[in-house]
Amino acid sequence: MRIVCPFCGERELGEFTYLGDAKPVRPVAGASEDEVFDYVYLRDNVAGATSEYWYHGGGCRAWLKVARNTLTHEISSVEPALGAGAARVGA
Amino acid sequence: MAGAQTHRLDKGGLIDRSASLNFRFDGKTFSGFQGDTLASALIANGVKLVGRSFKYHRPRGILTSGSEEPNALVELRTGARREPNTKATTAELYEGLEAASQNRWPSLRHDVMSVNQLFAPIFVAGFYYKTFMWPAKFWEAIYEPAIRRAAGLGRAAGVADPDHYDKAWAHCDVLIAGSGPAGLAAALAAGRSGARVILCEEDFTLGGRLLSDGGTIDGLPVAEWLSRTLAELAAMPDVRIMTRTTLFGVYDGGTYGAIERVNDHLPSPPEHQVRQRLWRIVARRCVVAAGALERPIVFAGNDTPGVMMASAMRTYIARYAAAPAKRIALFTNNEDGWRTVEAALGAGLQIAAVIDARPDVSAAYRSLASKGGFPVLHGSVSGVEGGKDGVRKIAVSLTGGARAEVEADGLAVSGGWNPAVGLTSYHRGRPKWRDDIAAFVPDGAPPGMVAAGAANGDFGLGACLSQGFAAGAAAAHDAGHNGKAGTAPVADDEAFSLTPLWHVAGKGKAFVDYQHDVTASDIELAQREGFESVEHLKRYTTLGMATDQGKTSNVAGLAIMAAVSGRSIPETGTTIYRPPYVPVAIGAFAGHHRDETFHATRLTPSHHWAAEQGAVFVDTGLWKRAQWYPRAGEKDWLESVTREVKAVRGGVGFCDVSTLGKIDVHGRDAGAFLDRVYINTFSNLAVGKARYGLMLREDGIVYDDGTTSRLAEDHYFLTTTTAKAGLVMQHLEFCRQVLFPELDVQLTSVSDQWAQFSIAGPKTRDLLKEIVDPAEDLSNEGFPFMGAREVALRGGIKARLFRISFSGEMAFEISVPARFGDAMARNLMLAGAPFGVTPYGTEALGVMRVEKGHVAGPELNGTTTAADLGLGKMMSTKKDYIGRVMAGREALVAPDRQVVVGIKPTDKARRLRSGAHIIPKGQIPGPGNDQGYVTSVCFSPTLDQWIGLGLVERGRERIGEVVHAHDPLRGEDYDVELCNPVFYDPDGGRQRG
Amino acid sequence: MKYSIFSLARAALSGHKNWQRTWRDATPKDHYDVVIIGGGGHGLATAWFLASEYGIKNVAVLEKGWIGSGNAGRNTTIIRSNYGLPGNTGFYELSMKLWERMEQDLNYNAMVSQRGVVNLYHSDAQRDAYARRGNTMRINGIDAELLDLTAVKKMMPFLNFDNARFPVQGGLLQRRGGTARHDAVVWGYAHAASALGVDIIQNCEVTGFVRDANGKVTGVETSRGKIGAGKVGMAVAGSSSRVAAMAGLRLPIESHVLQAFVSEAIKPLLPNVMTFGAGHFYVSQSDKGGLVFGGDIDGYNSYAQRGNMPVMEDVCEGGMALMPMIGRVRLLRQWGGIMDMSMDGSPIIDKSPVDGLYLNAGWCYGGFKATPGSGFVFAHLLARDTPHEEAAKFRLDRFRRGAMIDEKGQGAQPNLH
Amino acid sequence: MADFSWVSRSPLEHALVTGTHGARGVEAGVSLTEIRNFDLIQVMARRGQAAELAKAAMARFGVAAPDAPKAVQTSDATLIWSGPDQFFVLSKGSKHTMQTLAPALSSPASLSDQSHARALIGISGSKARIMLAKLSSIDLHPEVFPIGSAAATSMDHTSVTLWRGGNRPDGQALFNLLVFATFAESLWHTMLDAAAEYGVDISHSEELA
Repeated sequence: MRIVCPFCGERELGEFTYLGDAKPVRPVAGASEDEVFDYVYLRDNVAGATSEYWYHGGGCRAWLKVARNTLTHEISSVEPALGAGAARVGA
Repeated sequence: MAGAQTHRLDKGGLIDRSASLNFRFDGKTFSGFQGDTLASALIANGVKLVGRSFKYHRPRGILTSGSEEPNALVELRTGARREPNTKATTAELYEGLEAASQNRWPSLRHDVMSVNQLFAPIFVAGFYYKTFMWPAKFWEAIYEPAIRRAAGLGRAAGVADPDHYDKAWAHCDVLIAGSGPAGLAAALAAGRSGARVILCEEDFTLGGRLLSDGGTIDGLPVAEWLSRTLAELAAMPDVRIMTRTTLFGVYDGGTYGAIERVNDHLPSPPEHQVRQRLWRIVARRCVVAAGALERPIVFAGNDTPGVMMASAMRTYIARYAAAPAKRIALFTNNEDGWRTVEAALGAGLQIAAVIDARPDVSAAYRSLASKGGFPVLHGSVSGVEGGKDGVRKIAVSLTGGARAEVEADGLAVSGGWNPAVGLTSYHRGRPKWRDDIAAFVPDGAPPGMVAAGAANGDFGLGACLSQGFAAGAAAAHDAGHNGKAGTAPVADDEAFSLTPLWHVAGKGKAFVDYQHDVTASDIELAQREGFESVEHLKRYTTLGMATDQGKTSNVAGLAIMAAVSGRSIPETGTTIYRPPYVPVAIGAFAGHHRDETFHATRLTPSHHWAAEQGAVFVDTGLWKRAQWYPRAGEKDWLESVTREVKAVRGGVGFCDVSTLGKIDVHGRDAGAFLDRVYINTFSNLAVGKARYGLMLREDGIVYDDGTTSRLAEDHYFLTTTTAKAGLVMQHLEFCRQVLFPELDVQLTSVSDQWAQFSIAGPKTRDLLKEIVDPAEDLSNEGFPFMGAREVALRGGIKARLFRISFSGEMAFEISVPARFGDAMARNLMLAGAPFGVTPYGTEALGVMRVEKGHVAGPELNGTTTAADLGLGKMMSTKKDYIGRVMAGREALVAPDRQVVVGIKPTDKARRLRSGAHIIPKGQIPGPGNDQGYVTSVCFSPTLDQWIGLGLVERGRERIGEVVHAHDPLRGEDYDVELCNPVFYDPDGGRQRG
Repeated sequence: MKYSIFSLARAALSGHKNWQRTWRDATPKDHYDVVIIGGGGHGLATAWFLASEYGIKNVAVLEKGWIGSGNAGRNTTIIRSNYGLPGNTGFYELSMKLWERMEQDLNYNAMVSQRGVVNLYHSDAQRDAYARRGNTMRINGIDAELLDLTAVKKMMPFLNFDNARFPVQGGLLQRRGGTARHDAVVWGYAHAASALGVDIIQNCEVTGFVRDANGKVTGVETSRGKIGAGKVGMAVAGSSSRVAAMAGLRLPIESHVLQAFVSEAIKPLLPNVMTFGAGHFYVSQSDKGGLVFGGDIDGYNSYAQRGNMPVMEDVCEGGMALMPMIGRVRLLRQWGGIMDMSMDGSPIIDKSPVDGLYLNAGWCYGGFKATPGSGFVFAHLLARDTPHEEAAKFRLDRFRRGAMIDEKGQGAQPNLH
Repeated sequence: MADFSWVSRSPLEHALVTGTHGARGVEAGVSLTEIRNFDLIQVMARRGQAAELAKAAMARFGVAAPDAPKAVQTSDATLIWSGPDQFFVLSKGSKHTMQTLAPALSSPASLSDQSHARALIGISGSKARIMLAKLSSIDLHPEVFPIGSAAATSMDHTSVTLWRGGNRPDGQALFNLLVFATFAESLWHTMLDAAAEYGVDISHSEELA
């Protein structure tokens, strides 16, 4: 598998570490145990198109959101996590 | 002296007759020529018997001339370089080559295990599932060892491989597999278009079937066209031709695996060179021009030595000038097989007969037969007479029912051709059936890949050239190269008329999978027993699981299954194709990652100094850390470690702790950020102060701990454990970039920037005063416990000083830029000499942390909560942080959890061991009363006994209770007392003093 | 048909024309007491135990392809019961005991070979962890031995003891561990279950659940029509999330690819099963002679049933580091299976929140060794509606309660288990 | 009370043996030169401060700092991209230090001293590219990785910063490699193994060229 890092360009799989589904959003402070449980433990585990977090730890250390198909391993898009390249957002 | 090459043809071939090479096979010396394979050289010497089959130990000869060979497997080389199951058909001959036949005893000609053939009526497919069950114990004792000894093929060397391997990356626009007409045409087109091209050819000579089959291209004899084409390609700087290189697999994103046999054609690799190299090739496009494999026809006696694929036979004749037989019969069901007759006649060999299963033979070949004076028999081969020494007579069932016999010493067989559909199918694609050629052809391929020529089912030379050329041009275009490709090479297409024929019924064993001895009747039996799915068929009979991966057997096998189960071949389908395309040495996949270079090694800044001191090193992750510093006369590690501990507790010592992860946390929101990742609060930490912090995973379990200091308003210096350094960095980056992108935080690893030493013991301050600039105030008031700030050192460099203690002693940690780490160790020795300074290693460090009751790796085991570790009070109730909510789940706050407690044997002389379990006193150990275990132990010089920490159910409520340490693995049982985990200076006076 | 050496000899005389199908090729009936989704080892074992232990014979096993086409047919065939945490320890030992009598139970030779499993250790910390685990095993009545370096050298003199990056210091041995012929396990259960009346229905893919007005599952929709069921059990590890989703359930499971490899067949080289403690590599040698080996999962969600090169290299590096004598042995085949990776690395055998639907899932890469035990306790659950005592901790709600069974201590990060 | 001498010791000091290594009787195909005396400062833009940092860097160095994987040569430093929002300032020892850069850059950026955290190796020679292909998964073809290209990548599972400097006087490409100090010796040996078949010329230099 090769992932096109939006910062570094196309790199081989060995430079990246997988975290998991990018869909669950961390509940805000004060969320219930049930909400946090859902976030931490339950997965759609989709067979098909998914969005996932990958870490370019062997390269620029950016966290990336990778749109990938779990049936074919084909990657359709890669974008930086919100805070990767945050120096460019409005202060 | 080597025997005469009795079967070497007088002229022709691509061998170098001026370079004679001696070699040995089964102890006998032969000679061959440069350019021979072991197989061609054996053929040239008239050797027919080369191996024994897997199950029945049947005598076998050479069947093919390529990597699909199922029979002619040898142990190549000797000693540590012995390579079992090496295909004689691809092994290049070199001076002094040694090969031995395998799977036979005592000799190839007289193999005792061939008695298995007598039991053949019982040893049918799957027989072992039905027997060997009684008595149950006999399986491991009797049956299995016997089966294992009989099974297997060659013998591995059994000692370390002395050769080296490496791995490399390559990148191109267009990757081409195969250098036959399609591959070369593709390379021409892509290269001319301006693309970067890599062409891999598994053979040592370029040309593929062109080398054997001849013909005319662009009006030129093939040999001339070939040399012109290779010259043109060689002149293109971005076209790379790799011979002895097999493309074996395709992985995601256009990554391909290839194996280059760099030096297998030599007795051993030259100095500094590798035996083989694994290539990871990244290609935008790939043209598979891997050709097709001729397939056998299944008939009784088809495994007799001397029965050979027709195309292989003409390869041996044309390319190697070696005659597999002198009087040859051909059994074919297609036009292509006849080319072997032409080749044989051209070489002056005799044709005994052609047995053609088709209703019609072309006029051209009919006239060839009459000119050559040999009969054309319409029908099929129904049996072969012969044995170890080869074919003698061939029985023919003629169309219409009559029988005939043909005397011959070789039988060429052509059942048609199977495109090499492996590469195109490795992404679980299933090839599709083409009726006109009665073969499976690629049906789609992994992204970026296309098959051309014979690999795509188009066998004619003209078609191969034009398809290959078009594929190469298109691939270059897709990769963004649009240079002028010029015109495609032109040649005529040969006729290819085929009447499918898979199996000729007859008496005697008819082999489908030669190597695994799977016969047509085995397939029928499998069907009878319900193993109709091709995957069941494969697994039940082992069809296609041999070292040739079914290249010669799979299609025939499933065709027979189709016939007996009344389905069509496409309905029956194929099994899943799996890489690698050819077997690849495990050593090549490892490359240089073996022995000491299995993984990288990290060295601390004072490593070489420690080595000079004679330190014993321990592996901690990738690190080498000084474990202890033995002194002359010390009888064991314990004595050294005890000395080091005493030296610290009584004076001063130092230890390189640079392996801790160190992270600079910068930014306006650095404090707020740390509040969210630690369970305790850091935003209120004063500049110039340090604090111990604990972080959880989001599931509420402890993740890591360490000391974090505030060096400036917007700058914290965070430390992690050695083990988790990289993972914590990744975790913090996740928090920063994904969870809390709104915060202004920058993270940098400074683990390698700083050499960090722990200096501990009552005389620490004395030592430091020697080395720190006198202007710095190191008094308890000027530098209180948990203080952290930059200081100047004598001699003009700056350091960071932290008043923190892991040992429980008055202690500091000092950081200097890493290149001064070595000097720091030397200067500490110098400065500390008057105080008896003692360097100590990780063992002494560990002893002191256990004495002090600090938790470490064995307690932070990924299942413990902060409260389990006795650190529950650190959990802030005033803020959100990672893991807070999940940490509150009922089972994680249950009162009966196993928590950290101190443990000491009631008998002070008793040694405590980690891993012993805790059982209530007076009870018989069982799953119901297994209340925990000892996590960490040490011999405490301070208490003069073994002590430890443990995780024990309700441990903290049971201080003082005597329980049982149960250690059946080591045959030990003894009483221990649960106690306060802080064995040493529980009030902490010493570290604050 | 009863298999024996005599039946084999008789068959040989008749040219093997009289053998019958190993299991009946059943056509689906309208209704079964229990329908099991998944014709792998677990599903078939469940059916057999339902019929043989619990007298429930009106059972169907539905398989979307051919039986054993999932992980039962693509694993590294290792059996062992060397687990360290309550919940796992007893269960895997139950399974081991069932392995030990499987062939006689089933009248089918699954080549259960107890030739020993050694987990090598390379550091004091690892030794201590194995000591803890081995003592747990002994306390639970399971055989375990802690080997020192001398013992390992004697048992496996071919390991790299001289110039290893991470020298071997010893190992944890379970002599009763070993291997079994994975396909034969499937066929054996199919053979025996079919003989007791269980319908094994291949090429029958479940496409949905039939629910009554209360939401209770009363059957399944399949590619071969609707089939009614008193209870439906799913044993489809690798696809659990997909099947559960048809009932509207989300599970604490991710699907990951685990690769495995086999070498060319060679004469006996390795006496036992072993795992490298300083890298990702475990290996045994099959009766046919191939080295069967594997390592870590690829580490990303996948249903593709194939992996990538970095892991393949990583595994071979581990192998070469451990025993550089395999350098010239050739890797013959590489394949990938879909692992039901749960959030704590341990399985789930429980009633689902949907009435009438029962879960057998989350086996991670440990499903093969669990086959008989899983079948036994799942049959118990289906028959009695209460968990078997040895599976009492494999509850679905343990994650919600915080009662994880996390042998590796990696938390809710399935690719690290 | 003696003043202590603070001898700076390179992480490669032990492993690096000047002279030739590997294949003999051929002209060395790979030259490896360690540069020992340099300052390396990591500059990380604060949140939302990319534009300010760009301005400040332009003012300080006279060229735009790289915001893509490039290495930019200034009159007295090399600015090497090291990740989103960050770059290295590499200069001769004591040229651009934390102290000298902070006034100019610390408002829009955080600075971190990495001078001791890396070893710096120059790699050239006719076989440099083919040797690097054994260690690096990235494409170093002259058209893909021309002069001025940089990459944050891994070699042998070890994080490195690799960039292509100006050609050597003999026209050969020069690759520069920053490797973490504690990994340096290990990667050095790996590199020697990879290069041995081509013949290696080994040297070190105190100063950045």
